[in-house]
Amino acid sequence: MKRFHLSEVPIQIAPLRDQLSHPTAGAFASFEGWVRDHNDGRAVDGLRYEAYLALAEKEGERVLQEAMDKFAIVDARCVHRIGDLAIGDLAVWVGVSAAHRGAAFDACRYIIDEVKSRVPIWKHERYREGDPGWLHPEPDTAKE
Amino acid sequence: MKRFHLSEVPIQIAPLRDQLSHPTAGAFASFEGWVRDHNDGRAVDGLRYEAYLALAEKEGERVLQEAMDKFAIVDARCVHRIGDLAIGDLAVWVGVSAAHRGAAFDACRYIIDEVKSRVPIWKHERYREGDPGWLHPEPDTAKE
Amino acid sequence: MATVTVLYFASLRDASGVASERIESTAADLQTLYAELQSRHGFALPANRLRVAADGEFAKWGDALRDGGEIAFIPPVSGG
Amino acid sequence: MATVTVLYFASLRDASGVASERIESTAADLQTLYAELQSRHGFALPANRLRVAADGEFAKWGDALRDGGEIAFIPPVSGG
Repeated sequence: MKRFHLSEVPIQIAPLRDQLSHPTAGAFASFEGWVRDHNDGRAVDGLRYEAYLALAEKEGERVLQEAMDKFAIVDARCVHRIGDLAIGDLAVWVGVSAAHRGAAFDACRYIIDEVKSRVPIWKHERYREGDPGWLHPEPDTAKE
Repeated sequence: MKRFHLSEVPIQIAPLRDQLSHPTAGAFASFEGWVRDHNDGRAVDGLRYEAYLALAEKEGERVLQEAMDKFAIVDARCVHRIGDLAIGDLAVWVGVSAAHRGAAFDACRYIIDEVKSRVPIWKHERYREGDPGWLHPEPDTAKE
Repeated sequence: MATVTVLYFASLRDASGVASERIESTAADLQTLYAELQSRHGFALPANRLRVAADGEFAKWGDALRDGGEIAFIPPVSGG
Repeated sequence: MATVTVLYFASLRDASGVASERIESTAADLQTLYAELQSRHGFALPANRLRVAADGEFAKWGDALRDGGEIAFIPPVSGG
């Protein structure tokens, strides 16, 4: 079963969430990354995500499997958008169900942290003023 | 503005989530408590939540205000069901938007932890076998 | 002598058989009032596992009874 | 001499002007191949800020080029 997906179309949350429901799951934690109107003090008009598709899907799937192995969770999913996005659009969604909330929160946090630091996806921002550009963060600044 | 609500009818997530969107919010963390089919090793058929309404709404609102004060978040909401619920039903929903994900996760966790430990709401479980009963957890067992 | 309305929730309501009752009491404080009611209704929960509220706000066990006030004993909560 | 297909993403694609190219190289390993391509295309990113992949899996900079293989240099990622 695939738990990580790249999507060229807007992410539909409700069906993803429903895939995680289970009679033994009492806790559900989710994370959403939304496109902000600013970054590093610059006004952002919109952005585009590009991925190395084959490797991104493999590495994303590894992150989800690690979360399943490391935490006492029932199930987890992550979907990341690629293509053009506008301010307020949903860029990434993570959902985790578990018997208890501690594991659900910890696994959700783990998944988004690892996806952001390891999965080959790149963000291209268009600014209100100046040239657009690719974001290639230094390891210690990749905090948001 | 009220950020904490008790609801006698099923919680509608989408409009709550939409209330938290903001152009400066890049991160959204949410938590859901779902009714499980077991508790402490006993099979559960369903449950009922009862609240001391006037005080629960005040104390819930205080928890949300504390989260707004303690963490660098944009906004937050919490809705808790009261009345009869079936297995799989949504018992409580917490949502937090923030510029960055660390604060969103931390505030979301704070809100559900404090709501569960302080807000006067009680759970009455019906078991597959044996008498139903109210849950009055010891402080150090209130972990789920 | 004060007349107060006492609210019961969850297992305290099951034990007392009522959601609320009007009580005349000479109890000097809320702690003493709970002891009287615990004795009358056979509440299993000791006061140190409860919180107490007066007139819709959390109160202290040492607070005096206000004539006409509304008292609630808050068993350990289990929301979420 | 090996012939490989090199994939470029994000700022590396902008700098090279192509999404991929076929390269004949005598480079002993992937590190040396990147040095050659960095010199040709003027890539700003040093190898120590990149990862490298071969045939759809992460690889080591010391790995040799496989004739007919597909190489990708992975700039620092920024998903989420």
